[in-house]
Amino acid sequence: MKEIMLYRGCTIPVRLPAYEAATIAVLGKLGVKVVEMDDANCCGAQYVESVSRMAFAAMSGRILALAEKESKDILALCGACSGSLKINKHFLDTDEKARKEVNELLSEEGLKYTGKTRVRHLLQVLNEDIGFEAIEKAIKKSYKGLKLAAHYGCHVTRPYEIVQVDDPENPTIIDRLIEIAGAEAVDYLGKTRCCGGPLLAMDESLATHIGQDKIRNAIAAGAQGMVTACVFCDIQLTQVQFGEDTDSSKMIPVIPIVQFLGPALGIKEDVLGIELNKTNPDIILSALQGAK
Amino acid sequence: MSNETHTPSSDFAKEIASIPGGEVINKCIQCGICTASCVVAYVDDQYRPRRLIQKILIGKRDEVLNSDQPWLCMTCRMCEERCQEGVSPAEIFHAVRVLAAKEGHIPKVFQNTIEKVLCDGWMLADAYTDFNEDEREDLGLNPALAWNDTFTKKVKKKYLAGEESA
Amino acid sequence: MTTKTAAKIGNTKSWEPRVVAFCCNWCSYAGADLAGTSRIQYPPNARILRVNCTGRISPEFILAALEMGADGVLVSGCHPGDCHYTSGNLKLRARWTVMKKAIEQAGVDPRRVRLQWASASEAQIFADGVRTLIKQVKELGPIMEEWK
Amino acid sequence: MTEAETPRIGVFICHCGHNIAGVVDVVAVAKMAESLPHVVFSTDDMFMCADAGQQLIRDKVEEHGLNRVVVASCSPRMHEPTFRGVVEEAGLNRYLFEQTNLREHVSWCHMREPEAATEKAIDLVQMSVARAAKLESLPVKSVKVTPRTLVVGGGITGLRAALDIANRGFDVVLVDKEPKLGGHVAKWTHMFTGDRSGSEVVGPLIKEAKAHSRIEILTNSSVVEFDGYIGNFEATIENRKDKSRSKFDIGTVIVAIGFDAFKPYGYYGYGESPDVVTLAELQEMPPRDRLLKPSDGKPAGKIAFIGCVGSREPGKKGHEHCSRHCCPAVAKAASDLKDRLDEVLILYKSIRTYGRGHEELHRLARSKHVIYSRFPVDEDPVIEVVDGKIKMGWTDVYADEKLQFEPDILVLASAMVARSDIDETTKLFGLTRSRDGFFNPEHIKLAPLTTHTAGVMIAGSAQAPKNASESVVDGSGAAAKAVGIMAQGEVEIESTISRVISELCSSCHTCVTACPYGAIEMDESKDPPIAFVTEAKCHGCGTCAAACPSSAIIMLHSTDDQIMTMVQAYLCAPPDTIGST
Repeated sequence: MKEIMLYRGCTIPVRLPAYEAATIAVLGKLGVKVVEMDDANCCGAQYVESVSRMAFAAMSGRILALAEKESKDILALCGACSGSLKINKHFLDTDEKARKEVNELLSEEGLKYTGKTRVRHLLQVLNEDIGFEAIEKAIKKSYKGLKLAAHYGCHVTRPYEIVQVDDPENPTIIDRLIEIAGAEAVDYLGKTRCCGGPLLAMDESLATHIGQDKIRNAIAAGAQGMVTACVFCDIQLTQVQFGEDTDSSKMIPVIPIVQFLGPALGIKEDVLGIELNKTNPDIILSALQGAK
Repeated sequence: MSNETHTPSSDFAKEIASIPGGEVINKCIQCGICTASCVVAYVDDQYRPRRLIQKILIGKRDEVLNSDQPWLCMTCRMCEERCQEGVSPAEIFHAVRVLAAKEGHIPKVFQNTIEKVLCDGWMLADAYTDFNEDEREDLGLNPALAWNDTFTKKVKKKYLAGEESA
Repeated sequence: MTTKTAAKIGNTKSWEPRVVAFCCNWCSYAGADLAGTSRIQYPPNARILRVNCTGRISPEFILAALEMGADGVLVSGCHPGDCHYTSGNLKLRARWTVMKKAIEQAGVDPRRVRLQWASASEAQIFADGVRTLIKQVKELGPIMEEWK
Repeated sequence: MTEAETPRIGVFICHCGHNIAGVVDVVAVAKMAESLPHVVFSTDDMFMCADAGQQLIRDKVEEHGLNRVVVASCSPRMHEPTFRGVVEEAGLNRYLFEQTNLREHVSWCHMREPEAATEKAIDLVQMSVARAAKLESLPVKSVKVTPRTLVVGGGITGLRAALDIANRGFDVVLVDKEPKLGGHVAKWTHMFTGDRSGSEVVGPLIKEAKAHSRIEILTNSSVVEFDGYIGNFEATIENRKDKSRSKFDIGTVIVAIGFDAFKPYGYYGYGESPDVVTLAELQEMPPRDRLLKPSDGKPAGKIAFIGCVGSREPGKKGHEHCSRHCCPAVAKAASDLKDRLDEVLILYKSIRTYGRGHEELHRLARSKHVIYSRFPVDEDPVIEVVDGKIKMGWTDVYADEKLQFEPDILVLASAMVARSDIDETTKLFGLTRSRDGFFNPEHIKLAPLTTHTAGVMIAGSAQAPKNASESVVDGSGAAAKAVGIMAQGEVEIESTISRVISELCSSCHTCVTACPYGAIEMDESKDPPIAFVTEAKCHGCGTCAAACPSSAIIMLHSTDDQIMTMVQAYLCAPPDTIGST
């Protein structure tokens, strides 16, 4: 069985552990064993990136080196983590001076970055490593009469030259997976726009405005739920639906792609942690029919 | 528009161009597709990526470095995807942030988060409670996250020693 | 000629003005062509006569047309300065004022004749000119009433 | 009527597929035409211009002995030459053909009024048939072409044209007012998009032209008299110094007199300080390692450019247009200067780097940190010269900031405008000018190099603002046009000209002044003198015929009778032919 090393990042363990559990269960079902990375550090994200290019490179570089030591590719579930790791891999692969400097720091604990490790976002593992055909074969139950909107996450798909996941202006992986599981993928205004998450720290009201706009557009297009591929986006699109000036009758479930695929693959809901979701997933789960 | 009359200078643009990532500012032709693509600009009529870049190009150094605006970029890179000239406003604003931070102009929230990350090795150490540990156990996940803070402290010492007092 | 002119009048159900339009070959005739090519719709009352240049048009043509029962006469040529023959249109313009006086003296309302400049690209101006003249002439009524 | 036999008219109504027949009742029109005087055959057909339609005409001419043909179809501006060819093939003179326009003038502009459209079509066909009955054969004439071209203007355009013509084996007389060849280009230190000086660019052309045995170069000279017609012009050229004159027989002419670089007095402090210069003046500064201020000769450190000076000003006569060369030229000059100066600014309304290599220059300037600052279209920068210092103030649109700058030199990218002496040339060669002041081509898209004076071509920036490469393209194109005429050896000329009926002429001279071409003179050998038309000079406008108070001038193929019979056919048709639909 193919193994891949999960870099879980800062947010998942605290805010959305079910995403981690569902990923392990779903990939396992599809023939990919997830092993967890220990002794990791934060990738640096946009915070460290904003103040020091080299500090950012060193932090991501160490994570890459940890996986390299185990001769494994890295699996990232978060757009920020996968983006940071990929951007820094690209930087270190192309800038010899920076690579040397980072390796000096890493050598103190016996680590070395050479660039052998690949960084894989969850969508790449599903699309490229496993493949739509294999997933289709593994589907046990299908969703019927369900319309869902896909949200890809900016850092998952851009910049394309570096992340190489999906078409940055017209991404299709999540949409294909929605359809493979029997539901209908709906297109909506501003599909590739940001969820607003990265702006939360600087201006919460603007961030919320952006996220709510996105949900509104999806509902307007007839979507009954939103499928995500990034922990940050998932949390942001969930929390913008709560709060004073929101209409709870207009709430739609937000669900990570693996929690959506899991039940169709015959994985039990409690393994996927769906009951922990803040938005009510019933409309999705009730659309699941018997054997396809 | 500020009331003061400014004398344009290319010095600031050159300075930004000398910071890794910032060199793409040399390619900007002020077409405005960045502003047109920007979702922040869509919800905030004060935020205009093209305007911010033009302010850099005419050398409004103090205003730009003291402004919150470069920190509002979500780095969603929609503008970069659409720019016909190969400019990445996200990279330009990163270069501005690096310079601003060096000179002590860094939003508190960024400052605090960076402090946290570098001290604890990760971002949410304070938020990780027994409740989270139980939840992880229930899901069959390892509750011991085993984050490494030795390396991040080393990074802080090497690259961001001056930042602390900022 | 005058005796024959009444021919059409009694025959038409409701009165529609009859307009003779002299157009120079290089600008206005081509402008009228473009109006067609552009599918610009305008009243069908005018019959276009092609002359090489508006300079060719002598006042007698216009007077004779009115006498024969034309309710209106349009002359359309190149803009001053753009004449294919450098200045034929200016010669026509010089005759125009005198001719209008003559029409007036003959008891015909000078609003029945119109001089306009429309280049080969000014299809809309051409069509609007036709429309304007026809509207004017409709207000004035059949010319035969004036000749009485 | 000189035509011996009675008119036998054939009428052919074209459906033009659905274009005419979809609105006009073509069958009814054709049927009505049968009853018109002199009509011996009338029919309708799907496409008259198609091979089958053309054959139909030829067959019916033969079958019915037709001696006049009327085709009611599209605009004669489109297919008159086609059908004239058809009737000639059928053995008729081309001037016995008459066409009326049922498509552009009827079906396409009265699409929702089929009845009224059909009525109009009937009238138009009646009118054409009436005219056809009065048509006369005219001789088809051709004249020999003198194998020599007069090229007016020895700039880059004229030089290219002269060399192209000479290299094809025809003689060229190349005239320039200036003492030296090379025009504006020769004076400029830098040419975009390459990196060579103007004299380096144009120098080889001058050398080649001077050495060419077929090119006669007359500098310090201008054309003072010009006469004749296509293939047979006569030009008198005067040396501006010694006033000596020489005459040349000329077959074709290329007018390549170029432009004036606008001197923008009243704009941005021009004339108030020697340090405010135009782009052309900057280009003409002698090349040095350091750029020196014209005022005190001290090295300049800061320079600013302002774009669109005297260009793109709606409503200001002669300044409405974009001057096309300035944006890339400014980008190039700014890039070069940025290597040697501290700060280079470009103030602009908009940037138009449309041509090959132009956008690259724009990018080059940006990459060198030339500062581009856009000012509002309705708020020009304010320039004051105070104690010899240039003080600029303006609003930067994109930064939304008020800016100020004190450049050592201010460069105004001023417009290309029509030459101040263009009027003389216009009159001399019988040309026309468009509203921007430059020469009008025969057709803006389809015939951009020929003019309404047959045999006279225009090329380069005399026609509109153009950069050097575009002007050279024009030069070669105009040369090809000239060679095309000369290589034929002879050209056909229109027979639709004026003729004086001597007995009626009252010697009043009205026609002499009416003719735009000086084609009418008084034959003083007669007493009283009688007007006569030099046929080759007559362009056929008919202005003389309209002006003649004695009706002594006949405009062939457009006689008073031929015109008025149409008016009459429309207004005075016998009642039985009306409303047959």
